[in-house]
Amino acid sequence: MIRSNNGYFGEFGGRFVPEILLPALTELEELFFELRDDPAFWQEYLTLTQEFSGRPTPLTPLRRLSEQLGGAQIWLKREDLNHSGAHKINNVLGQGLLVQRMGKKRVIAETGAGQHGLATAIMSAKLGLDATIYMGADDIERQYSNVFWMRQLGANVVGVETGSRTLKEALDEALRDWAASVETTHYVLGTACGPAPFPELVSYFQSVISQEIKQQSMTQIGKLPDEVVACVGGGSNAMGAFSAFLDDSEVKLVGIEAGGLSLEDGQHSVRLLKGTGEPGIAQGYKTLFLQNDDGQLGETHSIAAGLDYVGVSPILAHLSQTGRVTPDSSSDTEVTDAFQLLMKTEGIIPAMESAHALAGGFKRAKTMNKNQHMVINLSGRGDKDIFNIARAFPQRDWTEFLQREAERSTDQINAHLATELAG
Amino acid sequence: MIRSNNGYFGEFGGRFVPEILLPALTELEELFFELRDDPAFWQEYLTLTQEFSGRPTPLTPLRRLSEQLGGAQIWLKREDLNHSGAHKINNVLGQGLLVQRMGKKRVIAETGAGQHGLATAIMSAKLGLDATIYMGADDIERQYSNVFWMRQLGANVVGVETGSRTLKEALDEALRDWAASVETTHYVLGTACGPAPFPELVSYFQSVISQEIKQQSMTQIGKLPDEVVACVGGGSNAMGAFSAFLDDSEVKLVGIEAGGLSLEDGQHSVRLLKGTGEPGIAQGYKTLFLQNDDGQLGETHSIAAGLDYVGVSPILAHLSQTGRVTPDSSSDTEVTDAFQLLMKTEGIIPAMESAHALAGGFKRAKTMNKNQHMVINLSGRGDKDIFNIARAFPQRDWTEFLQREAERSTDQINAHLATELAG
Amino acid sequence: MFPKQNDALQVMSHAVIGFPNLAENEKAIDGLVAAGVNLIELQVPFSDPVADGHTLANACYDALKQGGSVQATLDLAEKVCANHPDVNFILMSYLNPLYRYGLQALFDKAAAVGIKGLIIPDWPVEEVEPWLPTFDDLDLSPIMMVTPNTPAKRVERIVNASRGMVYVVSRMGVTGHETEWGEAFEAYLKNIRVYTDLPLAVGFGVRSSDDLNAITGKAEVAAFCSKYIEWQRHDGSDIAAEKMKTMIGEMKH
Amino acid sequence: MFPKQNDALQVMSHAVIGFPNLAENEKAIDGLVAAGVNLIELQVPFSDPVADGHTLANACYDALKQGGSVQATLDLAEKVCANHPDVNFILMSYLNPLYRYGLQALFDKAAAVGIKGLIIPDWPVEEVEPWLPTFDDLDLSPIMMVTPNTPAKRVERIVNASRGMVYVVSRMGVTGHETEWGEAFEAYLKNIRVYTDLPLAVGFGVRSSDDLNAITGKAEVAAFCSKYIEWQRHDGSDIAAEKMKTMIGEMKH
Ligand SMILES: Cc1ncc(COP(=O)(O)O)c(C=O)c1O
Ligand SMILES: Cc1ncc(COP(=O)(O)O)c(C=O)c1O
Repeated sequence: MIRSNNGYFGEFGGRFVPEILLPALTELEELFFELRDDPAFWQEYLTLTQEFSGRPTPLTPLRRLSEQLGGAQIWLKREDLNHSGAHKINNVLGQGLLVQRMGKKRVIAETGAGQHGLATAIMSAKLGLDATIYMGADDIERQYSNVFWMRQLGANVVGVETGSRTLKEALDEALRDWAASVETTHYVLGTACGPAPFPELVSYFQSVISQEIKQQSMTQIGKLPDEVVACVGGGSNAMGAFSAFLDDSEVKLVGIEAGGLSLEDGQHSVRLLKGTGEPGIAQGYKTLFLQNDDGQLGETHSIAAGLDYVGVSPILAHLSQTGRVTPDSSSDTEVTDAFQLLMKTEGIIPAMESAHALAGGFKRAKTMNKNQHMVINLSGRGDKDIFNIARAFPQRDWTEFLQREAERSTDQINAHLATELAG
Repeated sequence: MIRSNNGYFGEFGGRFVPEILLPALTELEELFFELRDDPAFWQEYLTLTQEFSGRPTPLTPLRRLSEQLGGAQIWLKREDLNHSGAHKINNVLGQGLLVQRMGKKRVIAETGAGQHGLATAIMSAKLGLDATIYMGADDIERQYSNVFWMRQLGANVVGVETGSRTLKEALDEALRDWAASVETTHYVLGTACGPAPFPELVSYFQSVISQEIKQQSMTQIGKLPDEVVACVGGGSNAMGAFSAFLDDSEVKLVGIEAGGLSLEDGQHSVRLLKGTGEPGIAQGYKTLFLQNDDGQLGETHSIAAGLDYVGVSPILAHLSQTGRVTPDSSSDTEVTDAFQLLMKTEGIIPAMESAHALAGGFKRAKTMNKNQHMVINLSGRGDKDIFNIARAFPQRDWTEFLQREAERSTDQINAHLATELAG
Repeated sequence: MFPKQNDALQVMSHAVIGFPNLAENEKAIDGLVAAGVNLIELQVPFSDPVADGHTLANACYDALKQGGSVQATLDLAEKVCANHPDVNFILMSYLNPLYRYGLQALFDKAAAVGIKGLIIPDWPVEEVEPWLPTFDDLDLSPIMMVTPNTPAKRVERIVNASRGMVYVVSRMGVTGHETEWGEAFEAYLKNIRVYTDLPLAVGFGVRSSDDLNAITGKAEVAAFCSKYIEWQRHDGSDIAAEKMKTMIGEMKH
Repeated sequence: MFPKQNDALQVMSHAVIGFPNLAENEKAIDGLVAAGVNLIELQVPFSDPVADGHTLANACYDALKQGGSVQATLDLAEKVCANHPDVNFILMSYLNPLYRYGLQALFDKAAAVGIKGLIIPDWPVEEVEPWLPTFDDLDLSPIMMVTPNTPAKRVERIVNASRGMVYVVSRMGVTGHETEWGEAFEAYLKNIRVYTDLPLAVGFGVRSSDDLNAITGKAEVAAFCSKYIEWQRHDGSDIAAEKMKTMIGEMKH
């Protein structure tokens, strides 16, 4: 596992937050440093993820697809099979253990795709905590099903109406809440970003992914994979998939960012490639941010709400500077193609985020030979994104169904009101 | 594992199909009888479910909820964590292995909740088979998201407009297709019903559930559970959860049917309780059917599309006659209460079908003591049922979202059309 | 009386009891008899008619709403058997309505009212065999079905359990679609004749004079059912009977 | 000049550069000075103002659309420092815009145009300390923030890195909400005085004459910012200045 140098990874990382948040970060860091080398704590964490979330998740060979592409043997690490449908729950369950030890009774979280918010709402229900989830108003529309479930689970979902109304603003707003509530509230940061110790802490919990990949590769492939590929939003699933391989220089690590519509400003969320992100300090940490010359954070776009973020894990910023991680990107159309290819050839419905890793991975796999092995981290499942995916593949029968359902739902609400008025 | 006596379980079972279907059933039975005692075949099946679907699924302790109810310690068998979100995939993967051995290239299936259809579409994509799924037109509306995914996966979903437009008619229609296509097509029956060998064959594959429960109980509880509770639609998840315990008389086996709105005709889908189902012969087999004095199959109702079926596994009909399985039922309102209780106390979103087992199990658990252990089979997850569950818990913001989404979707389709016309 | 082997082709036709309604069934049957039909299936409507295509399935659903039932079928049978003593009426039903009525009671009653044969598509030969002595006692003929994919050994078993005639399902599938009557079909019939001297009734896909002509000389009976029910639905029972008469008149002999 | 310990309470107020627009900033500042304000924060608008409540955050978003930037802030500072040599102008900014400009260049330039102090809410003391020699050379005062939950040892470290005054965050949370000024607040200030003789500027939740009166005698500076920006937004800069004048006139001394 990578360790920070006093919160820094090379030139990136650090802890740039309003003074009021420092004690909580220090408390968290002390607790984390105390626990992370304690094998009993790791075992407690593993047991929780096993009992509750079904870990270890399998490593699935894509036999038909690999054959069809004609290159490397492709394997999927199945984080989509986690409870709640994505890798995000790993981190959240780990932080849940910390919250219990700190004795806090309330948590807050920011969420983009809603996946981290959903995981947080789940953990909060399980542990009996109050949860408030901040989510950009535009993301709420994009990922309404997750919002629906968060609310059903008892979480308070707050739509953030400022700025571009996506993840960046949700994170700002969560920090504002935290500034007022820090003594009783834990901030469950959802990715390997933000002020120290979050990048390190989130990567620590997510590293369970690569520890399993390593073991499974030895058993199922008989050796380490040649490449491990993951999509990069904030960077938590990528750090999860990469961590255990950092010292295995024969394993190439590839992070795929959201190439969006084009590499024009505002049309993508690529931060690690030349000419995209620039060093900056915001949202509590230093990393490569999409920003203008005045240091204002930029607009982003991705077909996947969970990749639509202006910053990136300082650890990945560092590792791509050192060359250990190879950054690449996939465009929206490459992503929808890969989405359909996986679905129709292997019967697995990927999250749009994960479909970026697929698109990037498939392209590379074709250039590899049949004796090589590639593991792609399938960070989440796509069936949670039905509205989103229906938008990517417009079909008349879906539209018509929505119209009928909207009518039925309106009738039902009206009937409900009528009963209440009468009663 | 229970074995039929020439296709019969006590007085139930058999094979009452048009002559044209007999050769295929015989072929299937012969293949099945040849394989089921072959440990290598079982291992092949286990490996497939492990690699592709994440088996074994965990046994999750419900600590907060058990404490709150104040009775037995409750554990959930997490079939919801299967790939595709329900136990249905177990059976389908098993049948997939048989299809490969038979060399058939096309499969058909009936589906109620859409869950079995989805599993079949997934298996077909994975194995490169053509799939046609028959689904009652009313069920299509109730479970549209599953239809959406089946189509995305490349399956041909055929809405059945006859009769009550639900599972029963879908099964009839699938049998009609099969009569015409039986030489090249395998009928992937979705539950432990239908003509021999299906009840036995489906139970065989689903028995992986109880084999795991048994092992996990010994490890996690230290002894066998006192009760195992499962919902009963066709009976496959119940047979899955019960099979390995049939000879352990100290383990009580409880099957929960859909009590619906009331026990009046047409308002429920209870077949195993006195005064509900009567012996009958239809849809290829003999069992307890909801029917009138003229032998016409009856109307059913359940809040859960997957339990809304007029017949029941002949094995369960037999086992409830012998007293080995205790039948019970939960009403729609008990079910929605249990649904919410699990969600808000343990952070797990159950399928509406599975919430019947919860409702029935929770009621019984309260009367048990703290040293007793109950395993409830959580046959599926609920997030696939968002439309359905939104209907059960009407909320204005969902209605409004649907209206906006329907408008957006219409605009998108129109824009799409405009581009095509222009292009 | 059932035909004998090598008799000229006869048309068997159909009534779904309760379709279009109970009152009309009797009139329609009179019309069929007047048109020259001597073999008539009286189908008990069923909620789940899995061997039938959409024409007969929809007729079943409608018939049930009109009060079609086992009892209504027996009542009608009693009348029409009395009115048309030269016509063979065959009870056609899925098993469950009969099973609920009580099989022994049903068979007794059916024989008593004058029913001559039984067609029960979801009742396999293994389950029928124990009832053969009863049927023979009652002079009630189980007309068993053979299908193109039935293995030779099983054909033998089925025809041995059949009485009166053997129902030859012309092709894969359910009722109500078209069939090709080529050499494969002739070979299929020949293989059945190896095991039986009973007359053969060909069903599924007999929908036109051309079909009848194609079967002439190959089998003794042609079941002209779905198409007749379509006529009944679209044109009413009177015109359906006229069309039947015209068609039978056009048959080669 | 910054006040000295135990000087009478002074009001510090605020401009967000570009809000409501660049032209109006200068006029608004003239108004503040005329109203008797001697300490004015010039806030560089930022896309992600995490320490600010909605009033200032929205002002930032609007200001950015009007061309607010680091450069615009320096340009304005140059003018207003020249026009109002007796007023202390303090550059308030989140770190990133300054970092992108280049910290050394920015500090040089700020000092050169007459800026006296710096408030950078997301720049922790550990990162500030290495710059203290530079600041002292430039006579640029880093005004560091202490918060109610800052541990004693860290208060000491922060005030030691502060120059000119110490910014005392009155309560948990962000700018723009109300605060209670009870005994706990006094004890809090007393604890800070243990470590420093610098004047204390109280910020967050100073929204009325009553608030000012409650602070009088306890601290030397009251930051009256969000509320002033609200006035500016709703009433325009002129009326906002008048209100400020009235309020300062009502202050107890
Ligand atoms: C399924 C899935 N994959 C990937 C991501 C991107 O986040 P990260 O880069 O932290 O893994 C998200 C974020 O919501 C997600 O939901
Ligand atoms: C989640 C779930 N549970 C239970 C059932 C009921 O079927 P069975 O009784 O065969 O388990 C279904 C059927 O679709 C289902 O989807």
